[in-house]
Amino acid sequence: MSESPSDIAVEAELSLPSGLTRERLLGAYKTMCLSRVLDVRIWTLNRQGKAAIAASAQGHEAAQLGTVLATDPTRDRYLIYYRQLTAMLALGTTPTEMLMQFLARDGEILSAARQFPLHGAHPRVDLFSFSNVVGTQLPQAVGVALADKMKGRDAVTISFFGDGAASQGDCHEAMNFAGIHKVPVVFLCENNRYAISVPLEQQMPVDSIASRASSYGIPGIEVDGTDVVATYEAVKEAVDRARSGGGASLVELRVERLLPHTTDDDHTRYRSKEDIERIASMDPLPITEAMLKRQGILDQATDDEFKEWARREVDDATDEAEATPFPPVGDMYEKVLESDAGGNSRA
Amino acid sequence: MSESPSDIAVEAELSLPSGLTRERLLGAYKTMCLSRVLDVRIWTLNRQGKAAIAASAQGHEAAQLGTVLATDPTRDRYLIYYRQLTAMLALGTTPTEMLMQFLARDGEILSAARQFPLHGAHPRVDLFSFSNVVGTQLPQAVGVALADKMKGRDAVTISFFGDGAASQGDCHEAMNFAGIHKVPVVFLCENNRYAISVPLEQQMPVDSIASRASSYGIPGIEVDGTDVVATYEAVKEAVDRARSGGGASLVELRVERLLPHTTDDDHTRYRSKEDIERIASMDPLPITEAMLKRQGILDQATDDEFKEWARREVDDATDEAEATPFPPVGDMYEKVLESDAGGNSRA
Amino acid sequence: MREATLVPEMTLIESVRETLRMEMRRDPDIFMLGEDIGPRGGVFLASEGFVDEFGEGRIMNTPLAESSIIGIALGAAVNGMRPVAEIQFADFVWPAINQLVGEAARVRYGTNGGKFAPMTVRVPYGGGVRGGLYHSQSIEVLFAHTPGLQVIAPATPWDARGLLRSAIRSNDPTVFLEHKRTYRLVRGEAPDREYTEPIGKADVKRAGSDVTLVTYGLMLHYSLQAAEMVSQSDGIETEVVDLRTLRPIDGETILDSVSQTGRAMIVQEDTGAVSVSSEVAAIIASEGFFDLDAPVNRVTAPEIPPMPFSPLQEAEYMPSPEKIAASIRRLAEV
Amino acid sequence: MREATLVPEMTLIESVRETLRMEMRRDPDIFMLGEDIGPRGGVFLASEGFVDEFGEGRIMNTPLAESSIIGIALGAAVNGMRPVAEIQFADFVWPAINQLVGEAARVRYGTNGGKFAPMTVRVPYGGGVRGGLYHSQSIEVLFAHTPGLQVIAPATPWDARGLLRSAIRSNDPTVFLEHKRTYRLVRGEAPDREYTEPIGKADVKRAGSDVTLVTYGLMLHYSLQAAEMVSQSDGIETEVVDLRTLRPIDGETILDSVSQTGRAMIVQEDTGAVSVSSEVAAIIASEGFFDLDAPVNRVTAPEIPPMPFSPLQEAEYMPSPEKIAASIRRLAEV
Ligand SMILES: Cc1ncc(C[n+]2csc(CCOP(=O)(O)OP(=O)(O)O)c2C)c(N)n1
Ligand SMILES: Cc1ncc(C[n+]2csc(CCOP(=O)(O)OP(=O)(O)O)c2C)c(N)n1
Ligand SMILES: [Mg+2]
Ligand SMILES: [Mg+2]
Repeated sequence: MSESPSDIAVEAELSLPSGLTRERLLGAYKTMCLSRVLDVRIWTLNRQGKAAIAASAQGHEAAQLGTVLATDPTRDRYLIYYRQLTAMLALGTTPTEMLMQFLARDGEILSAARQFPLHGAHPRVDLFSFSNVVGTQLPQAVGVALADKMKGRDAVTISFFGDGAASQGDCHEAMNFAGIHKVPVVFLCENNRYAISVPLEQQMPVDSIASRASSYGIPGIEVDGTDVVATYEAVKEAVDRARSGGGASLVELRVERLLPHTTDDDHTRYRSKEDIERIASMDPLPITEAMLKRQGILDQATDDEFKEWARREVDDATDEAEATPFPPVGDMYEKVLESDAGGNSRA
Repeated sequence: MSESPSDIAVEAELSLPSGLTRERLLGAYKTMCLSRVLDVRIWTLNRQGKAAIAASAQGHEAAQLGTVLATDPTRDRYLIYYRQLTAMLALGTTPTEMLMQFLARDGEILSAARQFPLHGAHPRVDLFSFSNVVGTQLPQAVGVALADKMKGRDAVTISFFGDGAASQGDCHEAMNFAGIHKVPVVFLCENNRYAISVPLEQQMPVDSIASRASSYGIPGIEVDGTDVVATYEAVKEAVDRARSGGGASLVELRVERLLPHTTDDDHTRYRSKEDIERIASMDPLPITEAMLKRQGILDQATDDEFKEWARREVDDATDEAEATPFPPVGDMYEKVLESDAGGNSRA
Repeated sequence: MREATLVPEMTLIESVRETLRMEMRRDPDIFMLGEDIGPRGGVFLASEGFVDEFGEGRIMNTPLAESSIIGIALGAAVNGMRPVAEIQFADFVWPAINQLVGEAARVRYGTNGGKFAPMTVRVPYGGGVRGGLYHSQSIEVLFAHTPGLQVIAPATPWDARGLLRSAIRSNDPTVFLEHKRTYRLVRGEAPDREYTEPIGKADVKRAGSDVTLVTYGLMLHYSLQAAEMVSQSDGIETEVVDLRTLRPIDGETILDSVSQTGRAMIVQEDTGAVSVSSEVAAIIASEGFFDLDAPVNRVTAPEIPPMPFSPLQEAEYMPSPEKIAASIRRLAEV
Repeated sequence: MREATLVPEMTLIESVRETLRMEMRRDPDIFMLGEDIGPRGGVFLASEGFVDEFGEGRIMNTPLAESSIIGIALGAAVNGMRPVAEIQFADFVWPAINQLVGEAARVRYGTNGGKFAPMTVRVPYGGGVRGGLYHSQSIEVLFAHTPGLQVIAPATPWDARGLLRSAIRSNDPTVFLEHKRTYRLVRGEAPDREYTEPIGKADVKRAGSDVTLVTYGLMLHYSLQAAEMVSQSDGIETEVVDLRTLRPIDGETILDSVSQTGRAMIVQEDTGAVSVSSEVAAIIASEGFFDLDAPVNRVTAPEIPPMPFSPLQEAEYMPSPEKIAASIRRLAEV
């Protein structure tokens, strides 16, 4: 029996993992488009001297979308780090809200512009990042999940981290405890093979972070993080396991960091020209676009529409954020402690 | 072909691993006898109010002897913790020198009685333990071995640690670095299944610490630490590997801690009666004695002689140590920095 | 706060245990975690018998990994629990500093109040117990310096109970320092009810008009002894101010006392350079300067690592009642 | 120390890089380790080009694991090497505290001199760089408190070179604090030879008879500006003492100056409670009391976590030349 292209597409469609509809996939792609336009804009704002610093999610979009799709934002919890721009959009944060972080404007939702972008706590989703200190979120995530287990709640905690964080002692301690107490946490590693300039082979003597799961008695799986469906499937399995009392998992998403570490970095100092050229082929946007078109989920008109929409959204958001003033100076003295009586914030 | 008992003994003798002669084994057993008598004496001195604290090596003797036999004290380095009483004796520390540590006497060799027993640096062997903070010696050992590698010296560093230390972030970081840079270190875990009162299953979700070696790209092996020959063999292989440029290894020696954690502890609070009774059968002294007798290496007269000798040695050492005064008070102000000029030790 | 109905005398460690038990009974969101706190009851027996009453779910033995103890406590705290973590000895708090000072202290501020961390970290500290360099440390400096933390160091069973209760009920991270030497040495009574003592308030433990002596922890007891000695021998009356809280430091009570006496000294077990004693001296030098008749005097440990295992050297290291008394006399004579 | 033959002006970061390079060339036992110090040259380019000159064996990129960076440096130091470790930002030194304060600081003492640790830990610190809560911290307090450590905080290229050389050549663990804001802001000349500056000695950077101002790091420059402002506007002459070393603190130089001026203030970027400024005030209050004509004054950051990302709030957080000048005026008037 010979297969025509449309047969293949149908077959692929039929094999979508449970919970992942064509509509959700299309929506995810739309968010990816938005994320990319926003990401480029932020970089531009930095070059214009308006945004002090930014870490880009370019290259990580499919990984983050696949992950968020596999969770339930109404009850799950997300401990992020600085690179989860796409995840935040997928969780309903608006482009204006994102830009106000980078521009440190009054009303910034996560930390009132006290912190770097993507740090603080979200007012609508249980998403947070207390600090910029790499790896600290891992034991914290275990504690968050432990509290849910203690209270008998069916929330699952997603702890995002990078390959760099995997070298920290905190990573070992967190996974070990999670393994012992079977807490409902998913350790979600976006492995882009670099901690700033340090390549994977100088970070660890093994190829796979997921393989370390066996040290902690938890399942570990390595997935192509440019494949949104494969990511969804792996994370979904881990989330379901956690939710049903099966404890922790480690999911490693292999991605490429398409840009330098942050706007302060210049990766030509430490990456070869060939490598930089090669990773362009790992861009999850064209990969996802092609996949969706092959499957008949996306047509060119819709694609154009998405991209146009994303540009408008980001333009509007930029205007709105730039029109917003910085926070009142006096606000900085508040909320050190619940009660600042006793001289704690006396200048 | 039927085997008589003496045939078996000869066969066992012939199978002694290279470098381990009958004479060395007998000498090791003699040191084990000394260690045991000394260990008991120290406990008694504590109960008499003379020694502030002691951690016992009882149960760990064969593991430590097998380890030391596999190394070369004239060039290798030993980072110990508080439980390596037997290893210290095997490395030529005298019973008097050991007792002066416990009694905090003037001239105490490791730290001038500034520190707990078994802490400080040895004047004759490159053996040291800077602190009592569990796990800190692991990255330090990697640094020590790295220096040897950098200088092209063929020394091997043995880093002793317990199962408890395996949970520390420092353990992960140390093994990871050692794996990346192939430094000549042997991670030597004396796994007695308890960190004070916390049993192994509350410390980690896996059965074997050695199995974690794969996370660090290094060989890991689990050995019966009551078997001095098996221990020797495993450690020797690891030492040879390190010395010949093959990098780090993890050797896990399974032992039982026959006494409470320290003289301050009461293990009946957390170990069952049956468990405490059961572990008596894991005492490496009778195990080694029986093995040596079976092999025709030890006869009863020699055994009696060893034990009598050990008692005399320890009696004499006790007298000598007790007759020694405490260190002069003023000495405590010295050696904070190389030059204490500038007010660093001003009171 | 001092009242008629008192419970019988108990030791400081008993008062800690009693308070933990009562709070655990009161609030199911409280749980304890730490090394050996389960069947062993903690190495100082602060949780003796707890695992039988509250179960392993609320009395969690942890692996030997201090950073995760605090990190996990922090995560649980921001998610509705009220953890009480035990660091077995203060000397082992260093691996946990990142999670405590770097993270927990800034959660409320860094999220603009979006999250907060109602967690208590109990830390047995201090020397005079033949602990040598690694079981004797005073570790208060960094915590007392850090905005976002509360730091408590009670010296009596009364204060330990009232302040531990305040710490556990507080919605901010609190480091609760228990001096190991006081555990069994110090006995005292306390009100027979669920009272609290206010965080951030010092307490005048002895009235006096000649010299103000500011102190905390074990040194309170040595200072009170010294105050009696100089009162009897020289008629010098020392006002002894027990800080009780090291962050925030109660400048008001200190300055009030100095305004009466005109002479100030600080006694602490920790080494002096860049320490709590420095801050108290600085507060007095800047805000109480015109009340002062004499230099501010400090009695502290010498600038060497704390503290030798050798018993005579250990004794030399610690400020003693005699040394404190000599200092009071010298200060009164200036 | 000030001499005729000077190398041309360079920035502070250039002076650090230059000194590291010269020391690396001089002594093959020196090696560097840290995150991104290899081909990237460090995030501040302190080791730019080093990997080409010295190779990967001496310029080691490490995994992202600060505790092991210091622990490994320590192990190598006691075994014949002279490691220079870089902590990428001061804010990330907390995971390494156990190895640095708990271990390295006590190696010599705890082994009665049997081992010692000739290691330097370079720590870029401080704010004013839009770094927010986790790229702006001043972390000197704990180090300055710890016996067994040396703590250096230079403010000029001259001092950075002379003191970094002293640190690397010292046989004790030294924390070398480089203020990030000074890296490119501050330029200066230096002697054209391998000179050292002494650890533990403050330096009078401006002479003056009215007020003694003690400071260090970036605040030296703001203080010098402030001193010029009040000199021109009010004729007040401020003596500016640059501590340069935070452990040990050079009390003598401070007290000498105060004995001339009778008025003392401290300016620091860090928060005030239990800090270096507290110690300086305490030294003056106890040893310089009779020279004082006015209360000791402190200009520090407010007691909130350092420091907001928002630019206006960041500016408000940092002591500015204007604020310092106002303080000098107030103090001179008392
Ligand atoms: C404890 C700590 N050390 C160093 C840094 C500086 N730093 C920021 S991001 C980073 C690399 C992180 O790499 P990775 O975890 O792989 O995340 P990625 O940026 O690649 O997504 C480093 C070293 C930090 N923030 N925290
Ligand atoms: C960092 C740290 N935490 C806690 C302690 C207190 N403590 C001393 S020994 C010990 C247990 C160590 O267990 P293990 O490593 O298995 O060694 P063992 O005593 O069983 O030989 C503990 C918790 C310590 N010394 N250091
Ligand atoms: Mg990465
Ligand atoms: Mg053990």
